[in-house]
Amino acid sequence: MTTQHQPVDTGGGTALLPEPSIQGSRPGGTAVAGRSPARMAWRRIRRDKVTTVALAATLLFIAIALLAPVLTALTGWGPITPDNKAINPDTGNFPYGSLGGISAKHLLGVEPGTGYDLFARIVYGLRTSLYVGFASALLSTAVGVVAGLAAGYFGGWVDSLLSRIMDVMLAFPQLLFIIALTPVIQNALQTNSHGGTDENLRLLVLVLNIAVFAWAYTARLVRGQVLSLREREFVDAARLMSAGRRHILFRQLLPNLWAPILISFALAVPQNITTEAALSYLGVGVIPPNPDWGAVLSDASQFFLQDPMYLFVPGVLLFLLVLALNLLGDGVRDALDPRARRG
Amino acid sequence: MFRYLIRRLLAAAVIMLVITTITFFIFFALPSNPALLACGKTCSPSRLAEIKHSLGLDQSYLTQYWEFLKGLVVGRDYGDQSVRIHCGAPCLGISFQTDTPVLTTLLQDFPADLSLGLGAAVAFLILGVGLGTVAAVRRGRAADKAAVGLALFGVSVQIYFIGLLLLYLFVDKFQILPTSGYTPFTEDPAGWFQGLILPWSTLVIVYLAMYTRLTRSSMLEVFSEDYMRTARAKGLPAATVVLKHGLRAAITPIITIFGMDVGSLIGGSAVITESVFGINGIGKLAVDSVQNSDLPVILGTTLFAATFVVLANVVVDLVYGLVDPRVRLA
Amino acid sequence: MSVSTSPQPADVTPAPAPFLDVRDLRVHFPTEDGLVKSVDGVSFTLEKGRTLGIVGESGSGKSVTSLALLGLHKGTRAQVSGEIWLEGRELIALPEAGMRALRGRTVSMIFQDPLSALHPFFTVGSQIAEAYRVHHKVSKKEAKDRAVEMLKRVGIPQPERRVRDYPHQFSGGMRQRAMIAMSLVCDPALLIADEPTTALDVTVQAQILDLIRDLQEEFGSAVVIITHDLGVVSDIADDILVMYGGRRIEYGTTREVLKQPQHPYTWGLLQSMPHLGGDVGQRLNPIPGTPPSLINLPDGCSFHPRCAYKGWVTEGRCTAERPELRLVSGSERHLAACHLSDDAKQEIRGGAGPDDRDAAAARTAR
Amino acid sequence: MTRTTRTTRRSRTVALTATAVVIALGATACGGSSGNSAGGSPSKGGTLTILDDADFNHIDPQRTYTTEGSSMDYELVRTLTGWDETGSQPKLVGDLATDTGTASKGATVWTFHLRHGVKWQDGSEVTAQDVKYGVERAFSPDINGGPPYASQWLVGGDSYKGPYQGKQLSSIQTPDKYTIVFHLNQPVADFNETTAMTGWSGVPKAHDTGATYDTHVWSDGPYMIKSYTKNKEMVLVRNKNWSQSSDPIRQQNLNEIDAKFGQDQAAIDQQIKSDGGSAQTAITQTPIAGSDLTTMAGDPSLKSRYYKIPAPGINYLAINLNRVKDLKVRQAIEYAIDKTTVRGAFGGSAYGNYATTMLAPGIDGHKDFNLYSSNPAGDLTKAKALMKQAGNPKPTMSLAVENIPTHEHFADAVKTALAKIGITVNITPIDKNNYFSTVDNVKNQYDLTWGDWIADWPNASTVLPTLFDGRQIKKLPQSNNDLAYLNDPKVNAQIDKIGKMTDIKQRNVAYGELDEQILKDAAVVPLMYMNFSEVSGSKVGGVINDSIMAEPSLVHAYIKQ
Repeated sequence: MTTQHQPVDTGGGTALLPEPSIQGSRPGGTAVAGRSPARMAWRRIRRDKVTTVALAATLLFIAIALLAPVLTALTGWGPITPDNKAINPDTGNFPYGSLGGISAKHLLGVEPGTGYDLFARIVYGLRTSLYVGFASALLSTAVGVVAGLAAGYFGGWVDSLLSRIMDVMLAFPQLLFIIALTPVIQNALQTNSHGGTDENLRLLVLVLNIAVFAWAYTARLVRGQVLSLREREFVDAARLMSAGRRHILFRQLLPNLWAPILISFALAVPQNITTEAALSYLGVGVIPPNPDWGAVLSDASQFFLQDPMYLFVPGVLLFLLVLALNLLGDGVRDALDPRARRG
Repeated sequence: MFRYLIRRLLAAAVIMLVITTITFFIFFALPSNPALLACGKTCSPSRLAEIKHSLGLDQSYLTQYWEFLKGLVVGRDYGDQSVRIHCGAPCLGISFQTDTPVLTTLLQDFPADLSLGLGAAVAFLILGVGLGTVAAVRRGRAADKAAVGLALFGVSVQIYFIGLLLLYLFVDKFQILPTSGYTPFTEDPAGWFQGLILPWSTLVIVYLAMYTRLTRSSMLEVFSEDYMRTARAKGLPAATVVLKHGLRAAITPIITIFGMDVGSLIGGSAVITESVFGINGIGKLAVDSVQNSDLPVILGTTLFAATFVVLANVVVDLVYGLVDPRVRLA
Repeated sequence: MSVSTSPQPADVTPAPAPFLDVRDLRVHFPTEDGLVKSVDGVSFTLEKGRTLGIVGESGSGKSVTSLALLGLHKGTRAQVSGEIWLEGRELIALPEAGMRALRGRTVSMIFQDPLSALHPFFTVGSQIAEAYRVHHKVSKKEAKDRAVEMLKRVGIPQPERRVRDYPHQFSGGMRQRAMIAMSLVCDPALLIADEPTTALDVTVQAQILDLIRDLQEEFGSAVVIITHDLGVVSDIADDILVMYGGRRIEYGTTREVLKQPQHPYTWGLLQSMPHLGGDVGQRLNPIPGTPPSLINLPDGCSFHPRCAYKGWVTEGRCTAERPELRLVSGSERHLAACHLSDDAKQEIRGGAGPDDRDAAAARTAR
Repeated sequence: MTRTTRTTRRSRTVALTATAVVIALGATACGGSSGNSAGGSPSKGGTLTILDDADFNHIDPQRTYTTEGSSMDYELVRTLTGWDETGSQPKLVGDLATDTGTASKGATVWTFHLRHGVKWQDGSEVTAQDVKYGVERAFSPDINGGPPYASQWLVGGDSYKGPYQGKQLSSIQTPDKYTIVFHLNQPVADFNETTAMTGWSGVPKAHDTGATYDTHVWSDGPYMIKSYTKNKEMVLVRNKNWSQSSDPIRQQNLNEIDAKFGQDQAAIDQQIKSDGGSAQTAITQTPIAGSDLTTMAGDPSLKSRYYKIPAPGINYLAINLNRVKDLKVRQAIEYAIDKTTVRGAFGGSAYGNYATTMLAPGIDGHKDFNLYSSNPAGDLTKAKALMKQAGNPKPTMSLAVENIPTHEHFADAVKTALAKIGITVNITPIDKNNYFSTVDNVKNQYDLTWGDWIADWPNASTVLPTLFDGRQIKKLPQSNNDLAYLNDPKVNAQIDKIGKMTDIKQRNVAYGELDEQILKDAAVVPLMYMNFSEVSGSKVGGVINDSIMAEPSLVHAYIKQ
């Protein structure tokens, strides 16, 4: 999505008049004095039930990911410890028992073929998803903010060049390029000589690759915001006081940009998790035996007639994770940018 | 208008050149050796060198790039050993795998993407805009909550999960539909339709979500505009206010995104859908060619897709000029 | 201060029902931060052929009042109560369908910013024609002819050609003329003009006001003009209603209000406006401070935080007790809501120049 | 044999078979093949649909090197010799040639006489010159991808660059229209089995389209190309100039063969399994794998149209002798590997039998022996004892596999098994399409490398010398097939010695012993003798289990009316 819509609340009556006698602009006619925007935003988030639940769910997912070693220690099965007794070698290592081998030992059953404990795969796979999602969102937001600041503030040829690059980035058929680029970046970064693909390096490659195609959105957003901010008085004031560019950029502009930055970060995380899982699904993402939900789903798609649980468990969980993050992102946007309220 | 078009097309051409250059050099850095793959088992170094030469891979990247650009404009001939293969302009190269001009292959796959992309686009535009309008009008009520919920579902669900689920339900479990896939319309219209129902539905579920959200927020923004109040103040019925005055304005930003989406969809960006439903489109061709290190095809598919996106940009701008009288194309 | 305790002004209801009679109108918006009382107990009357000016700063509730007259709060979250009687019909209880039939035909409105109030994607002509066709069974052609005629009436040159133009192709003044043409296309009995000149150049402002006055004479409509500028209404209005914080603070004939303003806020409005005949060097005196929050109006007189004269009143009265809207002594229908005694007003206004006022302010304010 | 990797499924390639070997099908083999012999006389007419997930890499006969492509080619082109598989064992017969050829000068000169009256699709006669031209094509760098035998064995083949610049190869002589003589640079006793590969067929010079011949193959077989859109569809129709009387192998029962490519293999399997509509007359050439194999192999309703074809191939794990130098450790690995979990990863019992030798039963030279654990699940006690003798090292080893689920599961099984004897395994998954070009490059050496190998024809001569002649490592640094890096002078000498033998029986015995020697070195862990499983719709008849190509042979296929 390229446009950030900011519908104005329809309830507040007619447009405000410019009041020559009154200094500054009055926020919405209902300003509550003495509250910082951050605290107000936090108050809005807390008051929004859906967002609160989404936040709780996100924190739960993060906690599960962080506690993965503890949780798997409790069940006794790690993510790459096969249980050969749970699978039947005569049926192509298909799990014994019903529902994909769900038992007291294997809470979510086992993976056909390997006999890996699906629960352990899931909790460790969650780490992968969150790591790639958050790291790439951080990276793309950082790059996007710097590029957007530069383009918006300096204008001129810097803006032209950066905007053109953004256009090109956004014009690329992204998924196709990420698919094609993954082996290229991997190869460029790979230092070991054995010619194989390093599964941990691949995570970094995915983070880089996803960020490469995501920063332009943030940059565009920040650029627009800077363009409107730089016409405002306080920037002029700083300029008149002959403040350095760096000062103006990072001390004057950046603090006023945290809302759009946070919003684009919050919305980038679920998007990037989706991209990562899609890449793994297509077989160009995370390399097994590193656990990953997209890869599990890809594997499971081959068994979905015989062992639907194998598909459903990670499929539904991935849905819930992305849903929670999306709802949280929406909530953050609504809280920081009340004009874009859902209603 | 005409001059504007020329200027836009020139700008598009520049962007395409940049994309071409980047793609060319990125993909020739691919960690693979197409000559070795073509050589087959038990390949002696001298034979390998010959094949490299035959594929033109022994030249410097710059020379290869120049040849490629030249081929785009004037076409080129391949093979100095056996019978020469002519690749007419715009020549995107010859597949290492099949020895056919890449463009020929792309054009063969294109109808599948066209059917998949356009069919889905029509459906998700109509449904998304409809649903988004209803949601905006019934803001905060049950219908709105349902639409917002549906949109969130579509945004959050994984396209392959939905695809597999649909396959499981409609093909395997209840056997309502035959296996999905692409049959040319000219061959078997019924089969074309049946084979595409599930892929369309999958794309619609995902895109519908975006369009519902977009329409809803665009609509809400328009609702707050003064001219909407004017329309009501004139005594127009609510339906006219919403559907004529509201939608007319709200649809404009959606056109931009719709144009880009259609461009990238028919350019082959529905990779996952194609892969889940076994549709031989450009997206699947791209994935396969990456796996086969078929550089000319990788290059060709990405350029083909990018061309559609860039052209869609131009078309969107032109349409914008027609839709919004304030925009003057000069 | 709950709604129910707000004092009711002792309005005199005339024997024959007036053309427009607004009684205790309240428009409240529930928001996350609390109930916004945009309009809180406003009453006024208006006869045909007469003009009422509603004056106040932004946020004083004047525009919300005008939207209530058109019934445009129906179907929104706004809670509207009170009564609006128009030609013997009560509008607040009227269902949307009935209200719709009145809009544009009986009651019509001119909006503040004609650029944003006209739809950017439709031609001016079609927008005017549309307003006509809603209420009249005519062909497109007839409606278009009517649009041309109206454009001509509001003084747009070459109306046959301009009818096909889009709003952005019009100049600001022409746009407002077009807007007026649209609002008058059905010969409405009541015309509401919400800041009709604010967005326009000063030279154009006068033309538009003249136009409204001429057309009013021609059509015999009742007109409500909403403005923050007393200068605008001084020429055109018969009555003036001054609003502050969603309530009436002064209401009377134009002559009374302008000649004998009774409320410090009105004084402030007058003083912040340049006088044509005044001394060129004279300073304009803006009212200090900002309009109040409509969620938590100040206790007592809602103007007291900005009032320079609360020192003239018994200690604490202005901050504790809300002044009632009282009939000004010696006047038939001039109403004002201020604790200041007539003597005090006399003293403040009589001879007391701005310098003295400043001194008084210094004495009392902090 | 070569292994070409296919999209998502198992790799596989060409195979030819052995004359006389008893194919030990045993209890697990033997699906309900509906061979011609079983089902009465074939009916004529109808269209057979072939559903493959991907198009053939090549069907240009000189470039074909996959089982699917070769099998398809046999409907289009006739080779000098061929295999009659209607009997209980495959039998080498003359195809274009009247017989299986004559060897002279210690099997360095081979002469074939062509049948008279074999016609091209345009009615002109197939001549010895056409065959010579066809074989010569393979030398051109444009006609790449095919097997190496012609350039390896024909005198002057190392410097010949193909016929396109007007040069001919003088070691192929055509004394008359119907005689062709090959001069070889070494004795090749089984050369007439080599000539059953598709490359040893004719191409009429006038119809050679060079690199695009794949879609323009000129037919002298029962069917010819009507249309061929790469990666989409190939339609074959009857070749009116083909005559049954000149062809001892093929029949012409069908009106049309329609090969469609690009559907997901699982979808194809599902379609044919459900046997509705057009799927009734369809067959797939890509082997069923993974979960589908598991369920379909055991489905009684599929019994009559399920083809389980024992392939002359081996699935193995190579231990790099350069890196794992201690014999005791290698032997410990031989004992420690649990072949039951390994086989499970590849699809269970339907996938194949546990292997103890590199030569599969069915390959000339196969000798039945087992040097290590008699229990396929391994012998941990023995393995631990060997590790103890080696001084209980705790080595870390890299393991190269393809990055597909099957392989990852296999790698896990190896990792688990070796962890029990103190070996830590680092799994290195490699992009499946680049797998062999990566592991075959001597720059990339792993401690353990997965491999599979299908004999080009069922003779040990296409297995052991290719996989274990250590002198090839230097010669082919980018396509080294000796994944174990075995360079044992004893083995090399034995290979040379056997190569010169002209007595087939003597040769076979010697190959069997060589196999045993290699396993004594513990250079490889043989895992499974592979089967390939395919299904067809219920109306497809006449399918022969082609144990040479490891494909369902369609030469007698018909549609049941």
